[in-house]
Amino acid sequence: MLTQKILDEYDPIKNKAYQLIDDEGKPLDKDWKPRLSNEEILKAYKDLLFERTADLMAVSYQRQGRMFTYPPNIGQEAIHIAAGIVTKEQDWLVTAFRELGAWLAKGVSLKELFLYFKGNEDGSRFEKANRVLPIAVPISSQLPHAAGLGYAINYNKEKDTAVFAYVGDGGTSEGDFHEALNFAAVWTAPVIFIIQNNQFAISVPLKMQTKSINLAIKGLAYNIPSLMVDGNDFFAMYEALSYAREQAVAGKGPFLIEAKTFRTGAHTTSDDPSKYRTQEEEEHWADKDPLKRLKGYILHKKIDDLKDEEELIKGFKKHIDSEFEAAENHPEYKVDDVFGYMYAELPDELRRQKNAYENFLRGVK
Amino acid sequence: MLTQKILDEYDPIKNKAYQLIDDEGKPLDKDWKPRLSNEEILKAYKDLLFERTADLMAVSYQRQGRMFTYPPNIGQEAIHIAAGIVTKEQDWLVTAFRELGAWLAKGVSLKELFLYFKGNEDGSRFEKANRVLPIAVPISSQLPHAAGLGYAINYNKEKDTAVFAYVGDGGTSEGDFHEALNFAAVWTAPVIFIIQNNQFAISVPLKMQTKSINLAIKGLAYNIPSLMVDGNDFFAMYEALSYAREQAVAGKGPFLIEAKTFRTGAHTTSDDPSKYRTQEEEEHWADKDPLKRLKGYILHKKIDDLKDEEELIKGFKKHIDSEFEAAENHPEYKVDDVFGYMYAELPDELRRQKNAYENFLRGVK
Amino acid sequence: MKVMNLVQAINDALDIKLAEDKNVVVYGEDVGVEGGVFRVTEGLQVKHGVSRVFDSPLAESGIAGTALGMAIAGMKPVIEMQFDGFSYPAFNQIVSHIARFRNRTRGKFSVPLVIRIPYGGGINALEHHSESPEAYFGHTPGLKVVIPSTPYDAKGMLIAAIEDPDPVIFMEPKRIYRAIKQEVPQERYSIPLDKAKVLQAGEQLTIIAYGAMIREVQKAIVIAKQQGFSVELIDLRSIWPIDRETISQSVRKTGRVLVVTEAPQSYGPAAELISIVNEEAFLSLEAPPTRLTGFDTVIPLPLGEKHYMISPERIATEIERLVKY
Amino acid sequence: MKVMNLVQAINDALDIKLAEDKNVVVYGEDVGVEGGVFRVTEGLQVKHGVSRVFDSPLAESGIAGTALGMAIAGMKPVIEMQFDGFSYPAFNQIVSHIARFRNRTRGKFSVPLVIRIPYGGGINALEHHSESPEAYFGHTPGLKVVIPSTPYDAKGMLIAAIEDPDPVIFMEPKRIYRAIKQEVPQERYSIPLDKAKVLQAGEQLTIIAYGAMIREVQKAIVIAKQQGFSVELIDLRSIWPIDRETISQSVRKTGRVLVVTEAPQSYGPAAELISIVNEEAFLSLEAPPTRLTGFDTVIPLPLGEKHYMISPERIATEIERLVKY
Ligand SMILES: Cc1ncc(C[n+]2csc(CCOP(=O)(O)OP(=O)(O)O)c2C)c(N)n1
Ligand SMILES: Cc1ncc(C[n+]2csc(CCOP(=O)(O)OP(=O)(O)O)c2C)c(N)n1
Ligand SMILES: [Mg+2]
Ligand SMILES: [Mg+2]
Repeated sequence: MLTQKILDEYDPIKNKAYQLIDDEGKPLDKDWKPRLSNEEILKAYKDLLFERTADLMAVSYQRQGRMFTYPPNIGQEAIHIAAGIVTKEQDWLVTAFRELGAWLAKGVSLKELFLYFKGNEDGSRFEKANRVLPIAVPISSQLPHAAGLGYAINYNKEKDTAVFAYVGDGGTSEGDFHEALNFAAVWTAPVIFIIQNNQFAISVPLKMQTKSINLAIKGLAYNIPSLMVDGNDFFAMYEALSYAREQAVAGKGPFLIEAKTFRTGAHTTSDDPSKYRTQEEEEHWADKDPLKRLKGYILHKKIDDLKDEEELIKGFKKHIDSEFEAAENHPEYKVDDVFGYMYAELPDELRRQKNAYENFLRGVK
Repeated sequence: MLTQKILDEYDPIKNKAYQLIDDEGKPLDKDWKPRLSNEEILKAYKDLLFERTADLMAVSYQRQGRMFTYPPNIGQEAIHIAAGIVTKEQDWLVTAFRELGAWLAKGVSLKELFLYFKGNEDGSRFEKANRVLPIAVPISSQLPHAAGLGYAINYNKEKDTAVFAYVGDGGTSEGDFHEALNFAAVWTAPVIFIIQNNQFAISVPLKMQTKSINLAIKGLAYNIPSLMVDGNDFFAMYEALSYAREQAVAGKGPFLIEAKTFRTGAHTTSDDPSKYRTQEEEEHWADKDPLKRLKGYILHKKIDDLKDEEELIKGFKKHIDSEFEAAENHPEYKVDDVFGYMYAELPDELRRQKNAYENFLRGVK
Repeated sequence: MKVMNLVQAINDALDIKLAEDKNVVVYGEDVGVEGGVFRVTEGLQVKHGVSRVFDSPLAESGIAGTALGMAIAGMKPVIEMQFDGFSYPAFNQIVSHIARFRNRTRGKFSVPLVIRIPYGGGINALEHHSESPEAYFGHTPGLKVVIPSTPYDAKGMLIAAIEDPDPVIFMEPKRIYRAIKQEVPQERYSIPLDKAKVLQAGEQLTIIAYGAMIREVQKAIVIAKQQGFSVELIDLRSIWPIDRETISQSVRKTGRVLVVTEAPQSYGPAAELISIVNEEAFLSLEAPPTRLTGFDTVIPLPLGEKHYMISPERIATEIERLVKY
Repeated sequence: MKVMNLVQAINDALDIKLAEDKNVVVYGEDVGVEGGVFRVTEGLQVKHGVSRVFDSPLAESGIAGTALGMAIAGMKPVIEMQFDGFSYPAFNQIVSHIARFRNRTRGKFSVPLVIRIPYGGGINALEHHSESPEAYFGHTPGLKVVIPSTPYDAKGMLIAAIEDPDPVIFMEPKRIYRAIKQEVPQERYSIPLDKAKVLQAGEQLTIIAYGAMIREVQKAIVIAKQQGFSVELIDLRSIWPIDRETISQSVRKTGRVLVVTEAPQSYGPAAELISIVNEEAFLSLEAPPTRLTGFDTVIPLPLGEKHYMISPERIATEIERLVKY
């Protein structure tokens, strides 16, 4: 379990990432025991595997021209799945656009996400997901929302409730990152800020983004306790996030986690990473793949032999395909969908514009 | 002289302000010797005194209804005068709106400043001042300009040239503060960022502005060497700024100085500080008045008996009055002044609008 | 009934809603202890507590963005941009999120917040303190934008804005904050946010204006009356949506229209109103729909404002020209 | 002469100015190594070096604000906002500083920079990637705002923009980035930034459009021709200042005008053009000046865009209605 002592040991100024298992999945400290049961760990592994499978299929749907774009999550799954376990029903989830496992854990359906990337806002309804904000495209602009939600939690004296807010490494350069962390700190808002430092913002590497020695250290500017974590280490992420949430809901205010990871895939399906990164870099990170490492732990600890993995994936694929089909069978985009949600009540001006367009469609001149 | 050793000693994380003389002007370290000559120190004192006198007169002109507003500098003069000495002709000055002594040192005339606060953009010409940007009203928005100027200095390989950029404590909350420091650091731009921490942003005290332990620590987020300095200690400010400039022009990139001070006067002439701060607070800071302290040093060290101070002030006042008169006698605001500077060449559309207005003035219908 | 100026009427509306609805909070720069630089929020913190009325850090994007967060959590934030020109740092939050969250989430989340912005020139202020950015907001789908010109309207429209389920940009003509006094009911009442108001009936020309320009137009109408001209004055009140009905009825009657706004001309608010007149009353037009607006220049510092701000005399000259067209 | 599409023509203009003028630098998100998400700056970093063509941190306000700093130091930055919707975080820097520095300092400092913004819908993109914010910029005194619709114009106008002593917002119709190919001179040439262009002469109706809408209007004109209607098409090119002369000459001839823009209707660009038509050609009007614009809604995600984007058929329907009015 994380303690203040460990936090001190990993003070961002020391530039050391909190890590529990090595690249093969073996615990760094032989005496260390996870706080999760074997069943929970196995479940987490399957969730990682599911996220990876869904992601790969999404990329291939897109390649087939069935979605207009898609931002792959490959390599970043440990962050999402660990956060998913820590997040409670009443917590708010505030994301950018590369948090597949986190959405799924909160009840967002794959059908919805597929629908979104097919180009329909209905995919942002997140019907069965409680307290999940829609995908935020303008980088970092979602973070002030998280601080505001945190204020509301305090204001309404909601117990045991936190906000999980995501941003990328590139996102830390935007003014809204700064303003949001500052507001959250001043308001002692229960917000866990998670920087998914996947080393790139599209083609721009971290070293062109900032000169700071790491991203966790940025928390000091707001007096926010901060920790750099090996984001490909499921257990480290779980411990860090659990601790952060505990602190937040205990009234200690925000917490900042830099999850060091790597965007194994392309930025989106229209990007070609070979233009701006080397094979060595990719290989270096392939060794640290979160799925591989958690699998290593499970095998090493003999929690399971994972012999049924292929079967599992087959099942996943069937489910994913059916979700995609559901998205493809979603009702057509109607004129009402353009106008109907702009305001609680359709203003006369919009009714006028809509009528004019419908008259055109009907051939009335 | 400042050294890396002293910088380490005053690491912002230790939350200690660099200081050389005490509230009475006595050196904290008996062996300490200023690097400025007695003449230079005396000259600096007179500059502080001039700034204070001009400031007080400006407030009274405004009270008389002869300027529409004015933001007093009282209590913050040591920062400006020290910076003025350190700044070279070829350096850029990028200010907010409360940097009187810094402007004067760069050759901005009082007449111009008075004219500005009388409400005429001609007061922003800064005719004889080399490389001084105009007053920036939108908080923090001037800081990215400084980073851009710093890029230009590097790009043009200008030697021995730096940018001095000011912002207030309140200004550190804006996104542009964050973006500017980040750009400057990434570009290794020779920019000295000076936070005038005068404890308030209009009525809002620092503790409502941020939870960070001080403002210098914000530099860590960008890996910018940073120092908290007693801003009412002329010598400490001089040493800190000299060091910062040396580093900057030596290609070490930006430097951040938090100058701890107090806005002794009102925010502007339309503000009443008694609404939001206590007499104790004001008295506490009155003890630390920069003018009083430098005067203490001069008397203590017997550099001068300052017997001619009243005479001096009389002379200052005469000069200030004549500058103000010059501002009052400035030519009237013409229609050309509204249209003539929007573009290098007056576009037809503006000529049309101007003609229409001039026709109205001439009674042509 | 109580005689109030605009500042008092707005303060009263905030006070009533704070008392009535626990979800309402008021925040921004200097709105707490200080009571706002215009004293609009004076006394509210003492009365309603620091968790309901408070000073925020100096960061407009943060203010707007956090308000969105609160709003989707069920609160009703009423935030202040200290001056018109300082709403621009919040532009991205307003345009990209506040205006769009309902549509983006297909109605799952709504953003019932109010952004108060003291706006406009004529108060002898620094640069960025005299702007008229209503066209920027009016051009932004998803927002409602309103501007009251009297204490009575200010109170009723602010209450309506706070009760509105969608985000409302509530612009306050700071030049007349204390210039106009009026009997205002002390109780709660609200005024629809989509209705213009005919302030004065007339036959020969319709003038459309709003905010501080109303007073200047009224002075011009006095001059025009002496010249024997009969002018109808419409206070637009709602910048978006626009009350086409009131405008078209008037212009169909008078056949002539003058739009007066202090915002810059090009792509400005007057252009929209003239387009609407074209759409609604083209066949009734007896003279070109005309605009008298700010120039396409930065609004000058105080000594130059006399050239920029539209005087009653300039309006009167246009009235004469148009009626005689 | 070389056949180029818009992307190549813009790249060529940048290449020429980078080679010709040491003060020119090109920066923004992903414009360096990657060559831009649309490949507009491809190859330029390799050719001109990393201090002249480079990637910046992900912060639009910082990009715009630093460019101002460079510009007043004598450089000529050409910066990119990656997409239209991401120009909003830079709004304050653009409106409050870039547009105003010359006026504020009475000409002491000028801001010769260019902000390139790929804009507009119809490319199957995410939210915030399909906006038409030209009215926001056109309403901002101190800026020049231009939109080319052909490779030839794109090259010549970008060169003129870079050489202009004032800040220019250079908006690129991304939908037709690669759709139109044209012979373009390989040498340096420039095209004035304040002139519209009559693309097609006609007698019965004037259509004013720009950017990607030009192509849609041209398709509509083919339909209209089959119906026997003669339409004149003006490519506005310069959003501000507007070429009143070209517009008024055309409308005085045809007596009818249709403005087609994809930006939302209210307070949008079409309103300004209609006001200008009223001012310049009222007495020649035989039908109400009409606008066909985007709705006052958020532009929908790809599957809904078919309803929002203006089709040739909708334009043709309006042509018929107006000519028969
Ligand atoms: C304000 C804004 N500017 C630019 C973009 C275009 N853009 C989309 S993703 C991206 C890079 C984001 O990098 P990072 O924050 O590291 O997240 P990642 O994509 O690596 O998950 C950029 C520049 C945007 N979406 N929003
Ligand atoms: C973007 C912006 N928001 C609000 C204001 C209004 N305003 C003027 S000064 C000020 C406080 C500034 O505080 P600080 O940065 O500490 O500087 P100081 O006035 O203390 O020198 C505020 C809020 C402004 N000028 N710009
Ligand atoms: Mg990244
Ligand atoms: Mg201050």
